[in-house]
Amino acid sequence: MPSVSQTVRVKVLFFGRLKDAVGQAEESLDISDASTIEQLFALYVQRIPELAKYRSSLVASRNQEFAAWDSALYSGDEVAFLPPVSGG
Amino acid sequence: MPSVSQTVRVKVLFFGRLKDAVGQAEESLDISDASTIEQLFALYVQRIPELAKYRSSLVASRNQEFAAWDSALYSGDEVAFLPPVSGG
Amino acid sequence: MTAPLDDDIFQLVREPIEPGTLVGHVRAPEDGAIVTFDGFVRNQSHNRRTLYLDYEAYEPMALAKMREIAAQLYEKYRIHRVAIVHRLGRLEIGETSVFIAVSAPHRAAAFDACRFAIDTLKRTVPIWKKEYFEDGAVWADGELPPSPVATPGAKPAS
Amino acid sequence: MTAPLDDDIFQLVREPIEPGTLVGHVRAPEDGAIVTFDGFVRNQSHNRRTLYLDYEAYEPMALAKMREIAAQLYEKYRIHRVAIVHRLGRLEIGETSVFIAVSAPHRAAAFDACRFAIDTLKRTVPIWKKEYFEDGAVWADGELPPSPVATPGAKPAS
Repeated sequence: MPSVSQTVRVKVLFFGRLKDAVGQAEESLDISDASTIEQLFALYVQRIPELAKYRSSLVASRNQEFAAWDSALYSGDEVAFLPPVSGG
Repeated sequence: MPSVSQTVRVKVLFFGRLKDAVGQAEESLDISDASTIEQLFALYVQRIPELAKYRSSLVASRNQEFAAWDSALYSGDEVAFLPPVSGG
Repeated sequence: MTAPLDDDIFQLVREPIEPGTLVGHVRAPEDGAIVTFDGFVRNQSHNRRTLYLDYEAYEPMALAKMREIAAQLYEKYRIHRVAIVHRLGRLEIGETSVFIAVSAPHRAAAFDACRFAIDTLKRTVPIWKKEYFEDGAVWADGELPPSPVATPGAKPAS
Repeated sequence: MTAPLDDDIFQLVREPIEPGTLVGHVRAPEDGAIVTFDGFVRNQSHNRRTLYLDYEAYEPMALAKMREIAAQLYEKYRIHRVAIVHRLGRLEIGETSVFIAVSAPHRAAAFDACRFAIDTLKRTVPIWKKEYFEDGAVWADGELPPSPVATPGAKPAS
């Protein structure tokens, strides 16, 4: 059998100014298994180039916990891109 | 005319444990003009010897302001003897 | 910051304290933060079960000292308004004895000022607490206010 | 001190916050002090007149982070109970956006814990505020939560 990159489905959430820039609050996306959060964000930058300027002011979460950008993603993961928080 | 020590009337207030020890909350008293607060307290110790033990744990006030024990008292002054405060 | 003491609240009361009224008084649209301190009667003291407390004050001096605390707050912190209320008489377990509310544009000043206010009140405002236990009553140990050591201007010029 | 988080309150609400209810919840006879922080909508931001605000949250994560804050409070301070409530949606000038109440046997712990709670909330809880002015709306500048730099255990063993 040929070796193919397996794809998995993840849920992606956007908040605040990033939600406005992306134009939606969430979507489900098929990505290569074990892609990193960084690679996932790069997919969105390909789609919406202006997102690149937000990268340095974002933190990421994986399954509702802050996560490093090199975290790998697996089937069913929930990823969110979080602008600076301003609650309170 | 003979030189006599002039007496003046002051109001004296007692609070907390000191009020209990003296048995009253306030009285008006005639003392020599320009007596100090220390001398006034000594008059009360003469009357009620057990008051001596409170001396080191008291502060005094004159006309509703904390006052040094060597403050002189004049006619109409209001003096209070204040145990450690425990409000709050 | 100037001291709008006329808009502030300083009270000694014999009825239950109502925090909502006091907070509403210090609250203004130009503020963003209110910090409150609510001190109330604990059910025990030094491992003895408290039945109730009785508070007394040297009332005019206590009110003057509360105003002095507020004046210090305005000197030290960028705050908007202050309310300081102490209850007197008999208080049952759980009832509020002292309530302080401070409003400010920003939270750091509100926290600092509220804490300074209660810490200073406990050292300088002439109020006393008698604690009633099952086997008797005692005046609570307290803090000795700082006593002046000199008497500037105590004696008349004549 | 162990963490009685089950008795604590962590809420994201869309109706006005009622401080009295929250304070009543954290209040207990063995306590002596409650410190509250009330954050509410100021009428201006950077010298522009604010019309209203709109708050949104990553709700399940925000609630989890609020519980984490409380767990830290119990580790660091001798407190009794905590309530942390944040409002979402449209808020008018003067309305409370966040309310925190902490009860404790003694006041120092209550002050320290309440302040730690709001300071940490503002850095770590995923909530965002959009400010509406007469000439437009902007997402408020905020604080970037600390980002993990490593990914321990992120990859499966297989």
